[in-house]
Amino acid sequence: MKNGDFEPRIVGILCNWCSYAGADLAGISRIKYPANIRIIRVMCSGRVEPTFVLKAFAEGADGVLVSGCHPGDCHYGEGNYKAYARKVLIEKLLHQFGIEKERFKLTWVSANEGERFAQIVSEMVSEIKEIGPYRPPRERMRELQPGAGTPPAPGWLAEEELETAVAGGAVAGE
Amino acid sequence: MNYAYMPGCSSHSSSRDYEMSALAVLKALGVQLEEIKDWNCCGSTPVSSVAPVTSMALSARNLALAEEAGYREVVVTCSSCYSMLKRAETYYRNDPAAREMMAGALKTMGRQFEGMVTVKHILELMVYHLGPERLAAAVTKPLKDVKIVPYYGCLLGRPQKAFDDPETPTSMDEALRITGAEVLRFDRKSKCCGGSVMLTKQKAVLRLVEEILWEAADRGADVIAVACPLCQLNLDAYQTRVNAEFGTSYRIPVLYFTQVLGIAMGLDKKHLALGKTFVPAGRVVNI
Amino acid sequence: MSEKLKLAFYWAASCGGCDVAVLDTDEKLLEIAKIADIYFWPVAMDFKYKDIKALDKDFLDVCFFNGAVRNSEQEEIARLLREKSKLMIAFGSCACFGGIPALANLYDPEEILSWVYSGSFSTVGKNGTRPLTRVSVPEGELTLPEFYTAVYTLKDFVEVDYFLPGCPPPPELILGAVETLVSGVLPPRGSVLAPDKTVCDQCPREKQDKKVAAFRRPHEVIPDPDRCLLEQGIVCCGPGTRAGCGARCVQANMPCRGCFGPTDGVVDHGAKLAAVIATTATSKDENEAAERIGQIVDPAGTFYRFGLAASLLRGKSLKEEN
Amino acid sequence: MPDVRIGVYVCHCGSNIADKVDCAGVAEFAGGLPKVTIARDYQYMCADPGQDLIRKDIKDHKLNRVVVASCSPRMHEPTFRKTLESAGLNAYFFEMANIREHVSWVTEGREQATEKAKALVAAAVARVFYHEPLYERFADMNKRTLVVGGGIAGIEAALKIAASGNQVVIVEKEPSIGGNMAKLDKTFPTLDCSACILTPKMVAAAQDENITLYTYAEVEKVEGYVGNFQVTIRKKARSVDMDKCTGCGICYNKCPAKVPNEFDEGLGMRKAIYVPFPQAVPNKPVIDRQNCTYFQKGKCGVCSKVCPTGAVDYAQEDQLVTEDFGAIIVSTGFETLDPTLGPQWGYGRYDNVITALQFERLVNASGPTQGKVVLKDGTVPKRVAVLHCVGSRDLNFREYCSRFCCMSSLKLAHLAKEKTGGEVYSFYIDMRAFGKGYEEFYNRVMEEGIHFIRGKGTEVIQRAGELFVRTEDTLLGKYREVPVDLVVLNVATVPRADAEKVAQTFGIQRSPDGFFLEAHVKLEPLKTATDGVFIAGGCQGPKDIPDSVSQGAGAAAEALSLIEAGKVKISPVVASVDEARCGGCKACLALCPYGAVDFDDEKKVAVVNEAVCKGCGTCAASCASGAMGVRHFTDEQILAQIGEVLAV
Repeated sequence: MKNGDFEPRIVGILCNWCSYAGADLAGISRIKYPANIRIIRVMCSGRVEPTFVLKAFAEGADGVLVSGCHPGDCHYGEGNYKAYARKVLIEKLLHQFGIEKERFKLTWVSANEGERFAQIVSEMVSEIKEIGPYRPPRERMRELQPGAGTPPAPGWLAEEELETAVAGGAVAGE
Repeated sequence: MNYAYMPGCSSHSSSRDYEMSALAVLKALGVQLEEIKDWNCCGSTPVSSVAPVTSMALSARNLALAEEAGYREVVVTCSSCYSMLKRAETYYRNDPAAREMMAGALKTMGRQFEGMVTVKHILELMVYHLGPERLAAAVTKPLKDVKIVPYYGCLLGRPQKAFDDPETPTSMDEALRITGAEVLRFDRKSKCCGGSVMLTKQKAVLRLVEEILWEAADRGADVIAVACPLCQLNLDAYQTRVNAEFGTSYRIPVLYFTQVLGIAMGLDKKHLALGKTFVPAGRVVNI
Repeated sequence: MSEKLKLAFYWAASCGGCDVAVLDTDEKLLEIAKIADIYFWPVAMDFKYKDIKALDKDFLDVCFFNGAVRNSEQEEIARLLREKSKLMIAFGSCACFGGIPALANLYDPEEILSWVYSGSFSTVGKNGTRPLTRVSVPEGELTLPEFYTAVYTLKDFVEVDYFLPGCPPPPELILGAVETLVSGVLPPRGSVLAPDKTVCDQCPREKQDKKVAAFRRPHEVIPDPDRCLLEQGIVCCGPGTRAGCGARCVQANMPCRGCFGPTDGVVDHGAKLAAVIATTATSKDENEAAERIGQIVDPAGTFYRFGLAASLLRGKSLKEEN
Repeated sequence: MPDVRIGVYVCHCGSNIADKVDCAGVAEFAGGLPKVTIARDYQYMCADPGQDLIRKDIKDHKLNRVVVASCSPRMHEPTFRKTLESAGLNAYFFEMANIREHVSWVTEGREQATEKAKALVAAAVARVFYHEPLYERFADMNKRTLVVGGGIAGIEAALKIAASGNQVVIVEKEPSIGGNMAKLDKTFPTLDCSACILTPKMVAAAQDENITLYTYAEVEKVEGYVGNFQVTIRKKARSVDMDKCTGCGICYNKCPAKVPNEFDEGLGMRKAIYVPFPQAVPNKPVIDRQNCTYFQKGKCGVCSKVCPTGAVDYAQEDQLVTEDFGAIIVSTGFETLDPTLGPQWGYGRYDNVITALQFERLVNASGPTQGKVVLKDGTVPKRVAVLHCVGSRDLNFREYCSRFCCMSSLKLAHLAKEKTGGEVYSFYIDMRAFGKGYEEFYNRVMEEGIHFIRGKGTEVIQRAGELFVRTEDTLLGKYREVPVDLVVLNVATVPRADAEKVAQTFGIQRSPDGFFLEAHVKLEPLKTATDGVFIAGGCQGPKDIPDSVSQGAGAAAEALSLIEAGKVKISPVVASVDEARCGGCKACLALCPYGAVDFDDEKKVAVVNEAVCKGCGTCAASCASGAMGVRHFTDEQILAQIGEVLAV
């Protein structure tokens, strides 16, 4: 295997009811899997936006795993179907951004599939080890000084600026 | 319509009659089978249990040859070939480790397989692809007052479930019904005939054969129709020995379903090789 | 304000439409001329960089900078004008978010150069000659600006006081901005000089539940002029794009292209658009959902048409360098 | 924003975490993170001294955010929220890093585990920075309970709740309550008559003034939330006016149409107008319109003519009623595996191969043969085989053990012996006699002269009119063919065919075997993923009568503990709209599975009904303007978390 020393960093975004509970069950059952995944909890896979996935890659994640309840089992009825539709579009976008398909996955893991969760993580880790690290495009931004280069919306303003901007209220043109 | 054809070892020896009748029937239906050039053993019986991987590699070579020749489908008549080739196809598609192994073995032969070829049994081809209407249209001399039991044997749906139900298959029933014959219920249609251990555990096998013959006789069958060379041999050639062992007097002709179809389609009997069975086909042939 | 406003306009990586937009203020331009003096406007008048360099720091009141930054000259002038101006306005979508030129970030600089200087059908010399940033000739050394590895927004290099988006910014907003500046009552620094609502707010079309069974491109259908375009399966960026344009495109039966960028608080315009568009195509049948979304041609070019340089990823990673 | 002061607490969980994670190292690392005022590690954070530590630090160090790195938030988040509250801090200024289930228990190396723990702590710190105070609200709790399924578990649940003085409605889709237990003849291990112990409970349920029975009815739709469910129930047309009918039985005596009786598992016949069994509750008939001559051909009308009270009403239609409930107990029971799926078992092929439930009906005095065990030809079998594990513990069918069939097979063997006096063979893989009095029962049956053959009955064949059971006798190490006259298949217990639909209606998840999934396999066996919806009995997995009764009573306790509290907490984790930003595109309206998003036509903006919203955030994820957000799961919070989780 190439990239032998490379330890990928994977962000896992898991729904509270099925997949997060499934990951908990993997723990309760003491099933070992690679430590490369860092799990973030949302209430439903329907909460997962493309923004989250792109944010993770922009911050240098080597992979993103989104996981929800099996179709038909969503705690909220249909959130996972929305996640699936977004997943298809995210895949297309990532392809255009040159990000390999192995780096982004949407899976269904139920609350009692601890073993399956561990297996999914293990497989994803080994697949990503095969293709190597992801170098986010910010590395190409050679001309930028450190600290520069953030998108122009108050989201990227410094905290204080954000407050004044919000407190300022009205803007021209209204 | 052309398909690649993998005859397997028995088609050119003990089951010439199967191959001849199959080719004749397909030809009449407008389908041409083209023998894979330089095909090899499918990797059946002894190898498959001792060295399953090697036997899969043998199958994979046949698939690779068909693929190289531009075919997408390989048709087989022998159930054992079918089971072996299907296994290689299935594993190649679904099991990365097996795929790697097969690819490695093929590489040493300077070949490769992309997994583009699908294996089809001739029964599957006729019933599910050509379709009953097409078969029915070709029947010119419907069989009258003939009772048939379909015997599928064990390998068509095993070990992996394929085109028909492993326990209660129905495809041959359907094909035979088109001939006008009365297709009887047959509970032992997918029981093992013992073919693969005939030489080593003959006593056990005779019991298995006897049970199949018993039900066929009990139901009043005139013919047992089969889709596998080994089944045909076992049920046909050992009837005398069964009779000697169990004090019975079975005498039921065992024909390939392709032969039965051929008769109903009014094909030339010499192309159907009807004279090769131990128990003569008798009445069915002479209608 | 007793003295006249001292203005500068600059044109970096852009099509020039923003400069034309200034002229689109028509007779109002004369009013601007009454209250303002233009010190620098390369597209209209002949100025030299050395004239600007000679000015005092903060001499200019306002600089309207249009275009993205793609080469060293553009960066240099951006820095120069920042130094000489009290207020720097990112003028137009390219300066604000990179605009159309930033779609080049989906390619390597090398890919772009080889296409332009040898690959493209319109390239005349087939020997692949490339311009160099420095070349010695008998008369001395000639230089060209350095081609950067990526397209940047103005804010990537200098502090920007206000953003005035639009491709190009509509005359009403330009005049509104000038009036605001003249009034002296300034909004908080960093503000976008357009409403914090979306295009849908200004769009007169009838809107209902959004469930899209099939996506169509604008040339494939004649849309009902009264119904929401997205509901008719046309990918419209209105739901996630800042208002201020007066819904110009949708009123001409064309979908919103997203030129005003996102509303406040949205981190990645394209990603938010992708979210809403994909969700409208939800189906319980996975294949059906995939088929519907498969009908969206070039999602990156559609959702990041104007905002790629200001997005989270900002483009494609460079190919592995040797 | 006031100065943010974060306290971080890294829990050892005894050795559960500390064995794999350098807790002190993680605390030290956390101490260096921005805005962290204090970071500590401690033995057991959830114990009182651990919580006291947090409370004290909140006071002494003026903390206004707290991060605890310990177990899963699904475990102790409520605990620590209470800790914050008791120290005067809003409960939502709390965040948990899961370094036990997601780190120490699943990671091999200490170094990797420590690094992962640091990343999760950093992410939690980044997230908690953006937390906002949120306030829980309370809604009134409707005190009525709905019990879905009137088998023994549901009846027990209803009786218990009714006894407390609260109202219960039982919805049963069959014409009578009673469920599977009503079909049984005797019950193991005591061999008391099933009807004798069940009927009094059925009657008690019918007579209890706090219980309303809707038989021949099904739940169509469930809306609302815990404490305030709105349930739409379809009361199927019985074609008999329940108020007028006296249950005299003249109608079904006179009815000319005969149909195989489902209650007798198809062995006997019933009429088109019928009560399913003599002890049915309510004991009033129903017309099976599919098989009724009047409904199919427009002629007949005998039942109407003979009814002395004019109760037969052909014009009756299905009725939809919507009622409010505070809690729901789902006890929809189980089915048995279709034995024709395994043709090797001979069911459907051979006349004298029957299922266990069919045998129960045969031996039952009110069954089709009045309790006589006979073959198809009416003769009494001399040899009976009882096959255990038919489709259970079989990878080709059901992997799981059906739990009660060893005992029920023993009972059937006993009854066969008693009723026929012939030879009885029991084919078993191994004997699972796990319950109170069960092993003793096994011993008793063994002494009755039953032949126990330790081998799965793999195939039933017929030859020359005689049945044979094939097995590998694993005690003799021999293949055997046992000739018998009657084969009883104790087929696997399976989820009901409509389990998927029921699960979706009530928001219940299912385990891979298809049965309903409990909230926790050990500690929450009766709760489900949906608050206020409980499960009891065979719908959760194979269960015998004592287990089903216990679960019914347990579910009643769960429902009562909710109802008696009187109030239900409404989570503040709900969606909210920034009206100033919303462009009114209406994309969010259709997304909400609860219809919680409405449109304000005047302001032209979306509005959220917080009482109905459950906080899934699907709307927020689809709002391109960023106007729709979901509290406690804001973009800012999640993006901060994503950013920091990668920073380590």
